Amino acid sequence: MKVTVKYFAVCHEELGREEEQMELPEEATLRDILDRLEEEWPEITEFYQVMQMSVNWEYATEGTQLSEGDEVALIPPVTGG
Amino acid sequence: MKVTVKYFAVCHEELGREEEQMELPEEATLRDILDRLEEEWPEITEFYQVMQMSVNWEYATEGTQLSEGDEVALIPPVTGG
Amino acid sequence: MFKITDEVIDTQRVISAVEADNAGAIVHFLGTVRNNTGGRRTLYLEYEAYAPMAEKKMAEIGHEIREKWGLDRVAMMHRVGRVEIGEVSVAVAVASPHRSDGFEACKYAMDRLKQVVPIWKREIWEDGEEEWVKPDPVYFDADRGVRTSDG
Amino acid sequence: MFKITDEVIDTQRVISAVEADNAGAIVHFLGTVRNNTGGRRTLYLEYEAYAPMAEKKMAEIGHEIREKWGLDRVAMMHRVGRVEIGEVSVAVAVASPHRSDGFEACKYAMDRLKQVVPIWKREIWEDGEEEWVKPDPVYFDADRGVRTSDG
Repeated sequence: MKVTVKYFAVCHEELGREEEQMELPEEATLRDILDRLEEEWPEITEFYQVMQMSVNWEYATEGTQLSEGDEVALIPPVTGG
Repeated sequence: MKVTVKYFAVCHEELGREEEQMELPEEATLRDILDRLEEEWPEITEFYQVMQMSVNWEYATEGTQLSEGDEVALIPPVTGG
Repeated sequence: MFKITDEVIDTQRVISAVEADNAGAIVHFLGTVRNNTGGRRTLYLEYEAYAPMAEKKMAEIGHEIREKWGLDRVAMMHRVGRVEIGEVSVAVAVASPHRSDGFEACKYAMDRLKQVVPIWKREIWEDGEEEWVKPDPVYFDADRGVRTSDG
Repeated sequence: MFKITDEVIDTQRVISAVEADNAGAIVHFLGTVRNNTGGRRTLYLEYEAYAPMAEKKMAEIGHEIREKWGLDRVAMMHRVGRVEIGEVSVAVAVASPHRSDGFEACKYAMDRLKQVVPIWKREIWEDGEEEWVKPDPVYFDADRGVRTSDG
């Protein structure tokens, strides 16, 4: 299945892109996306301790299963205001 | 000595005037003004329990001595906002 | 800026009075005229003030805020005369480097205004009656600090 | 109204969005860009947002306020892009029949915004350096309610 993954702020900077399409196996979870990204950004798991992820504009946990067409985002600690 | 006495809100209404000049003996206090007003408004002492008075834009107690030219006011419970 | 006015309050002007390049937060309070009190329909309100003393007392509230929170950018403007439903009767703005001080100080300014600033509100009801509004309980609860020894 | 915008925030529009004839109080918060952080001079800020999620999260804060205080007139607007010193980065307005609820709810809206709304601030210093701003402690203190079981 295909999902869109979006990168903001420091994630965007680290990865050098704002978003991408990712092809994942059926029943893939958010953890699979982190694993995939770890290859090019080894510190991501450590960084994930303070970061969050979202699926379709809602915060979600690492084990959340994905579906075709989902919009995922990596969300560094927010600093609005 | 002469002082100006100002009446606001319900005091203005009860007494039918906004202000007046009052001729008072030397060493007169705010209490003397209340006594003077009691003749035409007998409930004023009772009303004074919730009311305040001011001399020259500052809250003052009944025993405050007055001076020539002072501006006195009767201040009913405030309700701004 | 601590001002009594008989004109429509320009809320942007109250904000501008406290803006500063080193403030990160502005807390801005507007009191507006409600169309009812306890369910009874209001037609409009009339405010009366002892203007010079009211402006002096508002400035003193500004000094109190400077002492308590170290904030010196405070503005208060109160309208007098006839004020229609939905219009602004009072506007307060406080600028501060951090927002929680700003919220506390702005709330304090309004609480103190209702205790010590000589302004009175007259309610004109839709049924044709009118009356001076009863004071807010905060007026009696608070230490007004002027009457206890002699009053 | 819960909105991310790349234009100058019209603060009057945020107030107008919550005005109602039965509200007696409007508490209005403005976050403005400071000319320094901890004494170091700032040139300007850049804000980035995950706009659709940010608007959804702000609307959820509105729902929380309705549940906690019964207030349903809340507006939040946050700017993105380059924001100059002194300009407004965020505006919140809450209308309420009584002022103390309004102060609490408006403060709550800002606290929650800093916890859950996906917006990021980049500081561009006068000395030419720039960096993503570190999160507010409130972000870590609060129960964010989403990561503890699995995060």
